[in-house]
Amino acid sequence: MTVDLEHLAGMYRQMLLIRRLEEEAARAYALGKIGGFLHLYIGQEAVAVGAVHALQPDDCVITTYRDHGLAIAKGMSARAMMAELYGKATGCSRGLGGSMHMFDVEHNMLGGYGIVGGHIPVAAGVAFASKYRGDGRVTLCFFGEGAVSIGGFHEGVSLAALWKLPIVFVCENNEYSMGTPLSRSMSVEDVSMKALGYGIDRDRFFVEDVVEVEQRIGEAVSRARSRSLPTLIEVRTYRFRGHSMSDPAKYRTQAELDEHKRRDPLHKAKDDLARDGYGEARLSALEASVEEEVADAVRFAEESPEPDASLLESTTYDGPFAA
Amino acid sequence: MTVDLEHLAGMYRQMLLIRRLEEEAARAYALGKIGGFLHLYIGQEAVAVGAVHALQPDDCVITTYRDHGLAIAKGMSARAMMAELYGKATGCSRGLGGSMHMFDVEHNMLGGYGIVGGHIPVAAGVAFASKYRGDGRVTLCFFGEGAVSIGGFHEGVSLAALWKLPIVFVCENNEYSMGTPLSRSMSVEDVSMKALGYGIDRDRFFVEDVVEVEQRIGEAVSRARSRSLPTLIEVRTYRFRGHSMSDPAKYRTQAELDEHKRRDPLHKAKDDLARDGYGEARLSALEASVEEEVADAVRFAEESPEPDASLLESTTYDGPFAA
Amino acid sequence: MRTLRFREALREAMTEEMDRDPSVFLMGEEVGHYQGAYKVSEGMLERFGDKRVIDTPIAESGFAGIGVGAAMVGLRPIIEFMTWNFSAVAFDQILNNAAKVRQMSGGQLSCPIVFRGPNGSARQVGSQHSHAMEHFYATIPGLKVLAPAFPVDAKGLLKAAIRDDNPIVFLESETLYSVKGEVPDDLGPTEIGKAGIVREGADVTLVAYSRMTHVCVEAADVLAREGISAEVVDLRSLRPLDEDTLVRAARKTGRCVVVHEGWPYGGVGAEIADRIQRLAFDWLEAPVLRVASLDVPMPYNRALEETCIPQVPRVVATARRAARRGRD
Amino acid sequence: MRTLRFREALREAMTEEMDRDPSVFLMGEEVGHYQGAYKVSEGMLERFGDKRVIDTPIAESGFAGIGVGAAMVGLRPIIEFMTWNFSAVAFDQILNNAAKVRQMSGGQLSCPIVFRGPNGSARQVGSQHSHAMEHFYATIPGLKVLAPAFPVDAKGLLKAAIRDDNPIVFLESETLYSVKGEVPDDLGPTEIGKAGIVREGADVTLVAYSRMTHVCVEAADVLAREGISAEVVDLRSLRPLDEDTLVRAARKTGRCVVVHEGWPYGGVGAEIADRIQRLAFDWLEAPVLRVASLDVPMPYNRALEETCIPQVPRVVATARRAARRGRD
Ligand SMILES: Cc1ncc(C[n+]2csc(CCOP(=O)(O)OP(=O)(O)O)c2C)c(N)n1
Ligand SMILES: Cc1ncc(C[n+]2csc(CCOP(=O)(O)OP(=O)(O)O)c2C)c(N)n1
Ligand SMILES: [Mg+2]
Ligand SMILES: [Mg+2]
Repeated sequence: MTVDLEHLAGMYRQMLLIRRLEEEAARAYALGKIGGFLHLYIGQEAVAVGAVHALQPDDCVITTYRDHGLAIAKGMSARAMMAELYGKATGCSRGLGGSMHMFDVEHNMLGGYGIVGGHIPVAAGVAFASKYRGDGRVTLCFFGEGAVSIGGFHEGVSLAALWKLPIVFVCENNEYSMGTPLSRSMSVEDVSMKALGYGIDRDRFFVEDVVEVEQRIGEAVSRARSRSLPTLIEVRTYRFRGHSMSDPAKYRTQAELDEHKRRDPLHKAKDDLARDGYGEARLSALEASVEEEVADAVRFAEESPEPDASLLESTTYDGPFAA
Repeated sequence: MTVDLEHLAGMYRQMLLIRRLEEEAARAYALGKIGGFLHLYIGQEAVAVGAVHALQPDDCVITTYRDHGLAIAKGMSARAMMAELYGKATGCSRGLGGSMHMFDVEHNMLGGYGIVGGHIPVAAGVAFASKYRGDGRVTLCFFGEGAVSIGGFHEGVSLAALWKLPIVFVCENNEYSMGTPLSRSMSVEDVSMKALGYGIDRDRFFVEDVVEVEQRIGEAVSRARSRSLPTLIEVRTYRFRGHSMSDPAKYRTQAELDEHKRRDPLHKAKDDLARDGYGEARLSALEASVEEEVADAVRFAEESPEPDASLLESTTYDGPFAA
Repeated sequence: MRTLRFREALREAMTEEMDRDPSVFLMGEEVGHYQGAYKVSEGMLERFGDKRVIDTPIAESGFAGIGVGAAMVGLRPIIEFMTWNFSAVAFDQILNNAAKVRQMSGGQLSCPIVFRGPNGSARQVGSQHSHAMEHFYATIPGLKVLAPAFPVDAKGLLKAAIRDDNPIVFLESETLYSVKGEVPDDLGPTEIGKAGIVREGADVTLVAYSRMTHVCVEAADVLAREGISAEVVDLRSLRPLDEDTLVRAARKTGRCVVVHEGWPYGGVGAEIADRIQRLAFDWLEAPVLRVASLDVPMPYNRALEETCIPQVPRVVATARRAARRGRD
Repeated sequence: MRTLRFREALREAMTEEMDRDPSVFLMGEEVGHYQGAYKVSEGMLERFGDKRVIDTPIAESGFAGIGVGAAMVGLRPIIEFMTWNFSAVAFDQILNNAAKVRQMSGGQLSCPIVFRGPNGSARQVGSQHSHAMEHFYATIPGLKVLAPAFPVDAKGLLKAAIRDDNPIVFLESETLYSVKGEVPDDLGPTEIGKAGIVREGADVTLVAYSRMTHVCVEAADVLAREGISAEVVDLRSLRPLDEDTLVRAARKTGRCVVVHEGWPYGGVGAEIADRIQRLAFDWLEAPVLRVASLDVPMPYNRALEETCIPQVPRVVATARRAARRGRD
C-alpha cells in the first residue's frame, strides 16, 4: 500500500515536472528565447509517464516531435531538456536538435522525429536489433493518430508483425491532427482496428488514470518481452494546448476543452494521493521540489553557452568530413 | 442460354488471345526481338477478362507491369500490344513504354506501372475524378499480393475508404512475389483481411471459372457505381511462368505447377463451351481466328517502323521543351 | 495597381483560376477548415466548398498520387505540400508518375498538375524541416520548376502553372509569405521560363531565385557603397532555365556569383555555374563562385542556423572576390 | 591475385565482413532464398542462415527504416535495394533519418549502414527502371556515396563502407556485374575518397565513375588513334570527392570532359564541372564539357535508349571538341 503510494507519487512528480517545464517553455517561447516549433504535451503526460513505468531502464522509446514528455519520463534531466529548447551547447542534442529532436541515448530515449510516420520503421529497427541480439529489450514507439494514414506506419507495423518484433506501437489519439479531427482523416473511428489487418494484438482505452496506463501498456510489454509479439495500442488522450505555439486551436470549442481539463489525469493522480493518505506535507514538498527543479533547469538553460560552429562538421560525419 | 454461351465464348476468345499473344512474345523475346523485362500473365487470364466483363467501356482500369492481359481485355488491339513489345512506333505507347507500360487511353486502359504500389494512389485519383465530375465511372485497380506491404497500397486504400471513391481494388494473389511466397511476406494469410482496418467491403475467391470472376467483381463494381463505395477483393490465382523471363522459378515444385495447370481456367472455359453445346466447328473457327489475329499482330510488329528520336522531346513535355 | 503580400498573390491566382475553370481544385493538409498552415488558402473553403478545397490526412504519397491520377483524366489539381520537406515521402510519385506518364504512354496522357508549398528554411525548425528541395526536382525531365521572389511573379507564374499541361513544382518560402509588392489589377499568366533583371550593374552578376533574390538585392546595395556595381538576375524559373538572359548577364560583367539556399554539392547552383562557364567561357574574368548553405544538416540553434544559410555579408564577400580577381 | 567478376567481388566483401563481425547482416528483397535478383548474394543464405540474410517484403521505406534503427543501436546493416530505382519510395528514410540522426542527436548516435544495389540503366527496362540516382544522394551531407568501376574497387570499397560509421550509398550497375578484374587474394578495405587515374594522358582529361569509366577508357583508345592523348580519372567516390586528384588532372591538360549517366541538369556532373572551373580556372584552355544522358525519361526502344545513354562516339566527339578548342 505504501509502496503503491510511493509509486504513484513518483509518477505524479514526473507528470507535474513535465507540465511545469512545458509551461515555462511556453513562457520562454513568448519571450523569444526558444524558437522554431514547440509542440506541447500538456494534457497527455499520463501516457508517457505511465508507459515508461511499464519498462525496464534498458528498454527503448522513440516518438514524434511532441517529445518533451517522453524524454523526461525516460530519465532525461530537466536541465538537458530546457537547455536544448534554448539551443544551448548543454542541451541533450547540444542545441542542434531543438524541441522536435530530444535524444538521450544514455537513457535509451532514441529521439523525437519531425516527419510524421518516419520514425515508425526506425522503431521497428530498434526492436529488430533486440531480437537479433537476443537482448530481451522492448521498444515502445509513440505516434499520433494522424500518423496512421501514412505509409511509414503501414510498413513499420507490417514488418514488425511479420517478423514478430518485440515492440509496442502506442498511438496517442488526442483527437486532432493539427486542426483535423479523426473523423476527417480516417475511415474508421477505432484506430486499434488497424491491428486486424496485421493479425497482431490490440488494445484501446481512455487515459484517466496513470496507473491504468502503466498496467495496460505493461501487458503489451510482457507480450513483447516474453513472446516477442508486437501490439498496437490506441490511447485516447487530449492536448490542452494548440498543435504548436502558432496554433490558436479555433477548430474546437472552449466547452470541449474545459470538459477534458476537468478530467485531467494529473489532477486525478494528485487527488488519489491525497485521498489515499499521502499527506499534504509530502505533497507540498514534492511540488516544491518540482518547482525547484524547473527553476534550476531554466537558470541552467539561460546561463549555458551557445554551441560552437565547430560542432557542425563533427556532428555531420563520424571521422573526416566528406564533401 | 445461347446468349450465355456467346458471352462465354467471347471471354474464352479473349483469354486464348492473351495466352497465345504471350506465348509468341516469349518466343520473340528468346530471339532478342523483345528486350527488357517481360512479365507474362499466362495462367491469370481469367482475372482480367472476367473483371473487364463486369465493366462498362467508359470505366477505367490500371495495373502493374504484368499488364498485357488487362490491356487486351480492355480492348487494346493485338497489333498495338505486340508492336509495343517490339518497341515499334506503331505500339500502343509508340515503342517508348515497352512491356511494362501498356497504355490505351481510348479504351480507358490507363497503364501498366513499374513501381510496386505506386499506381494504387493514381488509381484512387482516377476514381476521385469520377466522383468529382459525377460521371458514374468505376475504376478497377489491379496489383499483386506483393504490393500489399508497401506504403502506396495503404495510402491509396486509406484515402479511397475515407472519401468513398468508386473503385475496386483487385489483388491478384498468385502466391508469389518474385520468389517469395505469401507466408514470408505477410503476417496474415488472408489478404482481404486488410479491408478490416479500413472499414471497407471485401471479397475473396479462387479463380476457376471466368464467369464467377465477372460476377464476383461485378458485385463490387455495382457497389462502386451505385453507392460510391470501394471494395478490396483478393483473387487467388497462379502464374504458370516465372516472374519475368529471367526467372527459372526454382522456388516452386513441378508438382505444384502441374496441379495448377490442371485447373487452368482457360481450359475450364473451353470445356464448358464444349459441354454446353457450343459445337466443335465453332470452337475451331474461334481458335483459328485467334491464331490469325496473333500471326497478324506479329507480322505487324515485325514490319512496323522504329520510332524516331524526334519523339523524345515531344513526349517529355507538352509544348516547348523545358531544360 | 495594388500592394499585395506574397501569400495573397498566391491566393488570388488560385481563386481566379478556380473561378475560371471548374476542373481546378486545391488539395492538401489543412488547406480548408484550418485556412492553410500558413494561411495561403484562407477563405477558399468558404468560397469554393469542400468539393474543391480538400483537406487530406497525412499521406503525401497518397494525395500526390491522387492528384496525378486526377490530372491524367483531365482535372487540374493544385496539390499543396504543407512544406516541401514532406514531399520526400511523395518523391516517387513526382519522379515516376507525374514526370513520366506522358512519355510512358507515348504521349497519350498528360499530367497538368501543380505541386506547391513553402520551400527552404523557415526559422529554427531544424534539420528535417529546413530543406531547400529544388535540386531534387529541377534535375527531372518532364517537370517544370518555378521559384518566384516577388508577389507579382508569384501570382502570374502560379496562374500560368495552373494552365500549363505539364506537371509543375512551384516553390514558395515561409519567410516570403508576408513580403509585399505591387501587383497590377488584372494580371494574367506570366510566361514561364523568363528570368528578370531586377537590378542593372556592370562589375559583377549575382544570380538568384526565391528568397535569395532579396538577399542579393541587399548585397548589391552594400556593394554599391563600396563602388562595386552588381547586376542581379532573378531566375524565377529553374526549369526551364532562361539561358539567354543568364548568359547575357554573365558575359556583360564577366564575373558571376550564384546564390542559392540549397546545399553546395551539385544541384541548381552547380548547373548555373556550369552553364555560365560553358556558354560564357571567353568572357569570364574570374571563375563563377557560389554562395550556398553550408554542407551540413540545418542546426536548430539560431546563430548556427544563420551561419549556415547564405546571408548578405557572405554574398558581399564573395561578390567582392569575384569583382576584384585579377584587379588587385 | 585472382580474376573475379564484379558481383563475386561484392559477395566476397560482404561474406568476409560478415565472418569478421557478427553485427553485420544483409537485408533486402530476394537476397536469400532466391539468391539475389542479380545473384550478388548467391550462397549467402546457406552460409549465414536466415537470421543474417533476410528476405523482405516489398517495403523499401520500411526495411530502409529498420536498417536505420538497427544501425542506431549498433548493428551494421547492409540494405540491398533490388535496384536503386526503388529507393525513391525510401527517399525520406535516407534523407531524413540515415543522413541526419547523428546531427539531430548532437552526435550521440551514429548510423553505420550501407545501402547498396544496381544503379543506372540496365537494358531496355524503360523509364521507371533506368534511373541514375546518384545526384539525389551525393548532394546530401551526412552520406558518403561510392560508385566503383572495377571488381577490385568494388570489393575494397564495400569492405570499407561496411566498416565505416557513416551511412553509405553504394552504387553498382547491372551491366557491370559480369565484368571481370584482378583482385588480390587478401584485399582489405580500400580508403574511401580517393580517385584513381586509370589512364595517363596529356591532351584532355576524361572524368567518370562506375560504368562510364569503361566507356571513357574505350573512348581514350579511339582518341589515341586520332593522336589525342586522354587521361581518364575514375572517381570511385562521389562524396567525398577527391578534389586534389581531380584538380591536378584538370590542370594537367587544361581541357576536361565529365562523363556520367545521370540527367544533364545539375547533379554530380555539374558539381565536377563547377569544381574544375573554380579550382583550375587559370589552367583551363576550354570550358569543361559534359556528356550525360539526354534530358528525357529513358525510352524502351533499344535504339532510342542507346541514343540517350552516353556512348563512346559521343564521348569521343566531345573530347575532340575540348581538345581542339582554340587550336584549329
Ligand atoms: C510527412 C509529414 N507531413 C506533414 C507534417 C506536418 N505535421 C506535423 S505534425 C502534424 C499533425 C500530426 O498529428 P498527429 O499525428 O495526430 O499527432 P499530434 O500532433 O496530435 O500529437 C502535421 C500534419 C509532417 N511533419 N510530416
Ligand atoms: C517499389 C518496388 N520494389 C521492388 C520492385 C521489384 N519488383 C518488381 S515485381 C516484384 C514482385 C511483385 O510481386 P506481386 O506484387 O505479388 O506481383 P506479381 O509479380 O506476382 O504479379 C518486385 C519485387 C519494384 N518494381 N518496385
Ligand atoms: Mg493527434
Ligand atoms: Mg504475386
